[in-house]
Amino acid sequence: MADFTTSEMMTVAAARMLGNGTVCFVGIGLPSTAANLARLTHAPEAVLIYESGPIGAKPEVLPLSIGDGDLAVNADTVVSTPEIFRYWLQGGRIDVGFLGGAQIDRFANLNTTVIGPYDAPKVRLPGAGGAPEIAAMAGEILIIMSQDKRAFVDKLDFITTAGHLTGGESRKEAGLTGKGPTAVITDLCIMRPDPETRELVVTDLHPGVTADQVREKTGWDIRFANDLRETGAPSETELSVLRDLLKRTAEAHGTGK
Amino acid sequence: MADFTTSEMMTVAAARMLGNGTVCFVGIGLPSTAANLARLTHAPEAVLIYESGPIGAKPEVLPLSIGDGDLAVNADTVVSTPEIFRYWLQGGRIDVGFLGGAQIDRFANLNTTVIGPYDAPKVRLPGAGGAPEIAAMAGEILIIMSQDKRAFVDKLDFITTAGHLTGGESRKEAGLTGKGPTAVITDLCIMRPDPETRELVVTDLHPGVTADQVREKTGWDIRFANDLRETGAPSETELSVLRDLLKRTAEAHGTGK
Amino acid sequence: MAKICSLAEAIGEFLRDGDTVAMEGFTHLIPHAAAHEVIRQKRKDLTLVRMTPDLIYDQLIGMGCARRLVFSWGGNPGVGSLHRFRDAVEKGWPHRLEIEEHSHAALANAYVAGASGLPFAVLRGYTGSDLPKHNPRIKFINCPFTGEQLAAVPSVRPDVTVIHAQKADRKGNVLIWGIVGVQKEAVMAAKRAIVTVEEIVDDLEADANACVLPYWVVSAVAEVPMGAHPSYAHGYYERDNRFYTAWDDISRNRDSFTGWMERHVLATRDWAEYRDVLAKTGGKL
Amino acid sequence: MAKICSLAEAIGEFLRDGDTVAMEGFTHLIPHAAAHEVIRQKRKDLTLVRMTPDLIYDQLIGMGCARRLVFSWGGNPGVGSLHRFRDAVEKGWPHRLEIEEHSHAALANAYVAGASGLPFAVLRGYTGSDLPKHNPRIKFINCPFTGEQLAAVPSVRPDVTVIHAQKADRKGNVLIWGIVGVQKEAVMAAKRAIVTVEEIVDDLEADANACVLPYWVVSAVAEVPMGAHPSYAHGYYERDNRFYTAWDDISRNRDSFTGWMERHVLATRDWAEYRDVLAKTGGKL
Repeated sequence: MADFTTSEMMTVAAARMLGNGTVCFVGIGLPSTAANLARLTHAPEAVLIYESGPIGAKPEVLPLSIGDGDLAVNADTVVSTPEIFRYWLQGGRIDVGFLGGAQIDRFANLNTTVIGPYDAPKVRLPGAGGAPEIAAMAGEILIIMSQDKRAFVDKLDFITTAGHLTGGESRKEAGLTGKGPTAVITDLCIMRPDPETRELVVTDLHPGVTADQVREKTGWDIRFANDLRETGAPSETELSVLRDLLKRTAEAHGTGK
Repeated sequence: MADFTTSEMMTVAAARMLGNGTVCFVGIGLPSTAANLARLTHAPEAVLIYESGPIGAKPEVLPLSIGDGDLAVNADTVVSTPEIFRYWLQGGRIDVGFLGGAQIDRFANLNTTVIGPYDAPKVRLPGAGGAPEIAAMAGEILIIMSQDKRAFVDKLDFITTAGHLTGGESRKEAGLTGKGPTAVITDLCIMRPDPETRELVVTDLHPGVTADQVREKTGWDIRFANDLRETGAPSETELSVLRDLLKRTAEAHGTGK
Repeated sequence: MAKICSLAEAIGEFLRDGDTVAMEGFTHLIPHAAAHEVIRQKRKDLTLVRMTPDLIYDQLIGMGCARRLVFSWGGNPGVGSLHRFRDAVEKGWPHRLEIEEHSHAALANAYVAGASGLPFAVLRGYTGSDLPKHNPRIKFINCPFTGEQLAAVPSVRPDVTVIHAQKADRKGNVLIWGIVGVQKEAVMAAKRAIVTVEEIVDDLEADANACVLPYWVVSAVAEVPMGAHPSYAHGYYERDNRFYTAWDDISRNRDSFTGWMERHVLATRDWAEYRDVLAKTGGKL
Repeated sequence: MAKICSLAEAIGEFLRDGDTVAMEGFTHLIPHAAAHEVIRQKRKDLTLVRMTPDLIYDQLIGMGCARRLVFSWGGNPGVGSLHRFRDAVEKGWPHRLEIEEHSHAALANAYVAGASGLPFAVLRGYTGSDLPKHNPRIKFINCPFTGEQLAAVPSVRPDVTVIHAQKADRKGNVLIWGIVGVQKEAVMAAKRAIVTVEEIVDDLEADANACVLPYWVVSAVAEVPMGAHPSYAHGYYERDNRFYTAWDDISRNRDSFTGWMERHVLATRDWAEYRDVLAKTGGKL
C-alpha cells in the first residue's frame, strides 16, 4: 500500500463520491480539488459547474480562484453569473453540490459568516457566497472539511447555510427541496446523517485512524455506526493523479508549495 | 415639387420625427420602413432595436418579419428576446417607440386584439405583441397608421395598448411612466395630443389634403389646430432613398410589388 | 442525456397527447419539420405555447392537435392573418380552442421564470390594457420594499420544448446563433427538450459565450436539414417569403388547407419526402 | 454616449463622494486601476456594492473611502482573509463600516432586477439561514398563483458602475468575453458606467451574440493596459497569484498597509507610474 497523507486520503475519499456523469456545482478549494480528481480518474463525464459561469469546466490545473481563466478555456460554455444561479442552480439542474466550510455542527449546518455575535464579531469570516442556495437546491450536498474541534462545533454562532437544521424532518418542513448533506468527508473519517435523526454519524474511519482521534477533534459527542467501515486506502492511480494535479497547479500559479 | 403618393408622404413625415442618435424600439411594417428611412437620411446615428433581439440594426433591405436575418447581420449586438424586454425596454433605455395598429381612438389608445366581444370576436386580430409595454415604457411613442373610418374609431372594442387612456392626467394617474403617444402620422395628416385634454388634434395636413377628407376618414368628430400647418412635401432625396429601399426590399424578398 | 435519433423517434418518444408544448423560434429557426411530425403522428389535446404563433401553429390548430393556445401575437408575419387560428377562435373549427393571451414582455418573462425554477414572473406591464380583464392568469402584486404595483404572470413550464438549431455535436451539445429569441429559456423551462438541427458536427467551434445548450439538458437531437423552412437558419438558408405569402391562399379556406396538409404532410413519410413533394407542387395546391 | 478619456477624467467627472458604486468582475477583469484612481482622488462616503469584495475593496475600505458595503463574499480568493475589511468590521478602523450582507444568488438577482428596471428581485433563497435575521432588506413573499413562499431583496441600482473589459472601439462600444460574471447587469442597473479597457480598437470583431455594451449605455471609456492586474484579462494576461499572496502580508497590519498604499498609489500620478513603482518594489513593502 502506498504512503499517503491524511489530506490526500480526504481528497481521494471525497472524489470517490462523485459519480460519473453527475452534474456538480463546485466550490473553490478542497471541493474543487476533489471534483477535478474525480474527473481525472473514475468520473471523466462528470460535469463541473463553477459559480463564475463555466459549465463543463475541464481545468488543466486547479483554479486558485473561482473565476480563473483556465476554467473558461475548456468549458462547454461560459454563461453569466446570474444565469448560473437562476437557470442552472435554481432551475434544478444540479445533482451534487460540493462544499467546504469554516464551521459545521452535528446536523451539518455550516457557518462561514462570523465567530461571535454578528454585530460585534470576534472573527469576521468571508460570508455566504453561493452556499445557502447551493445547499438548498442541489440534489444532494457533499461537504469536505479538515477536522478540528474549532471547526466541528457543538453549536454554531451563525447558521449561514442550512444542512439538516435541527435534525429529523426539520429540513423538509422548512421547505428545502434537495436532500441536503449526504456525507461529510474529513481528513480522519466519513460522516453520514442518521436516516431518522439526521445527526452526523461516523460510518467510515480512514486507514490507521482511531475513534478516539475522531472524538478529540469533534466538538460534540460524536456517534459511530455499528457497522463502522474502514475507508479504502488511495490507489496508486488516485495518488499519482492527485499529486501530478497539485504539482502542475503549484507550478502554474507560482505558489510552489 | 416631385410627384409622390400619400403613403410615401406618410412614411417620410414619420421618418422626419426620429431625431439623430435616438434609441428607437421599432415595430414591423410601416414603423420599420419609416425608422430605416430616417436612418438612411437625416438620422444615421439612430439606434434601431427590434424585439427579436438586434440592437443597432442596420438592415440593407426592410425586414418582412421582425426576426429577419438581415437584422442580425449588421447589428451592434444581438441579445435574447427576454433581455430586450427586461434590460432594454423595461430597463428604461428606449427613447422612442415606433408603433402601428389596427384601430386607434381619440386618445391614441390602440386595439390589435379583437373586433367585437373578446369571447366571441367578429374579427380576431393578432394580439398585443410588444406594444403594451413599449407604449408604457419608451420615452415617447410615435404611431403610424393609414387613415380610415374603420381604423380611427370613436370607441375601441378592446384597449390592447394604453395611449392617453381617457385623456387629461389619466395616463400619469394610471402609473404609466413614458410620455405616451406624441404624434400620430397618417397618409392624410399628423395628429398630436392636446396638451390638456390629450385628445388628438390635427396639427399638420399633408400637401393637397383638405380638412373634410380627414373628417371623412375619422370615426369621431376630429378637431383641428388653430395654427394648422401643411406638411413639407417629400424632398427628392427622401423620395429616392425611400423608393430605392422599397425596390431593394421587393427584389430581395421576391415579393415584387 | 441527449439521444441522437430520427425526428420520428424523438417525437414518438418525448411528445405525448395532452402535453404542454412550446415550439419556439422568433421568426428565425422555427421548428417546422418537428411540427409536421407532430401532425403526422396525430398528437391531440396539446396545450401549445408560443410567443408568435405563425404557420406551424396555424397548421397544428387547423389539424386539430391543439386544445389550448398560450400566446402573445398570432399572425403571418409581413403577410396578414392566420386563417386557421382565426377560424378556430371565431368559429370553433375544427373544434373550440381555449386561449390564454399575454403580451410579449409577459410571456418572455414567464419563460425566464420557468427556466429559473420560479412559479411566477414579475414585470412592469399591462397597465391600462384590457388584457388583465380577460386573462385571470394576469395578477398585480406590490413590491415589499417600495409598495409599487407590478404585474405577475405564472411561469411557463412546458412538458416538452421543441426548437430548431444550426448545429449539434455528436454528444448532443447544441449551438444556436444569430437571433436566439427565447429558445434557451424555453428549453431550460421544460421537462424535456427536442432539438432538430441543420447538421451534426464533430466540433461546434462555438465562441466561449455563445448560446450553447449542453447535451444533458436535451432529450433528443435529430438532424433535419432545412428543418426550419419556410423560416430560415442563419448561415444556412434564407427565409422563404414566397411561401409565407402562398400560405395566405392555401390556408384561407378549410378544404384547400385540408387538401394541402393531406398531400404535403399526412401523405409523406418524413420531412425529406415532404420537401420533394413541395418541390413538385411548388407549395401550391 | 461614451466619452473616450483618461481614467482620471472619467473618475473625476462620473464618480462622486457619497455615490453608490458597483465595481464588478468575478475574479476576472477586476477594475484595479479604476479603484486606485478613486483612492487617489480621495472619494469618500461611498456605498460599495460587489458580490466578491477582494483586494480592491480591501484597499478602498482601508483608505477610508467607504461608508457602507453591500456584498455576498469577502475574502482574498485562494489565500484567506481580507485584513482591512476585517479590521473595519471587527475594530472599526479607519472608521465604522456599515454592511448589508447577502448570498451570491440574492445579489446576482438584485443586479438583474436593477438592470430590468424592477424595484426588487424574487428568488428561492435564504431558507434556514440566519442572514434574514440580520438583514432587514431580505423579506419573504408569497406567489400570487401557488402561494409558495419565496425570498425578495431590493434591486441594486448603483449611481455608477465601474468595470474593466478587454476592448472598446472608437465609438465606445465595449466587448467582454470569457468569464463575464455580472458585469453586463451591473452596467445596465447603473445610472452611469465607467469602463477601462485593455485596448481601444477600430473593430471589436465581436461574435453576433457576444457580450457587447453599446456606447450609449457607457458614460466613459478609458484605455488602461494591464488595468485589471493582479486580476487577469482573458486573452491578454494571467492572474498574478503571487500578488494575491503578497497582499496577505502587506495588508495584515495598518502601518504596512498605509505605507504600501502611500508609496504605490498616493505617491504615483497614474496606473502607468504605479506599474513602474510596483516593478521596482516587486510589490513588496
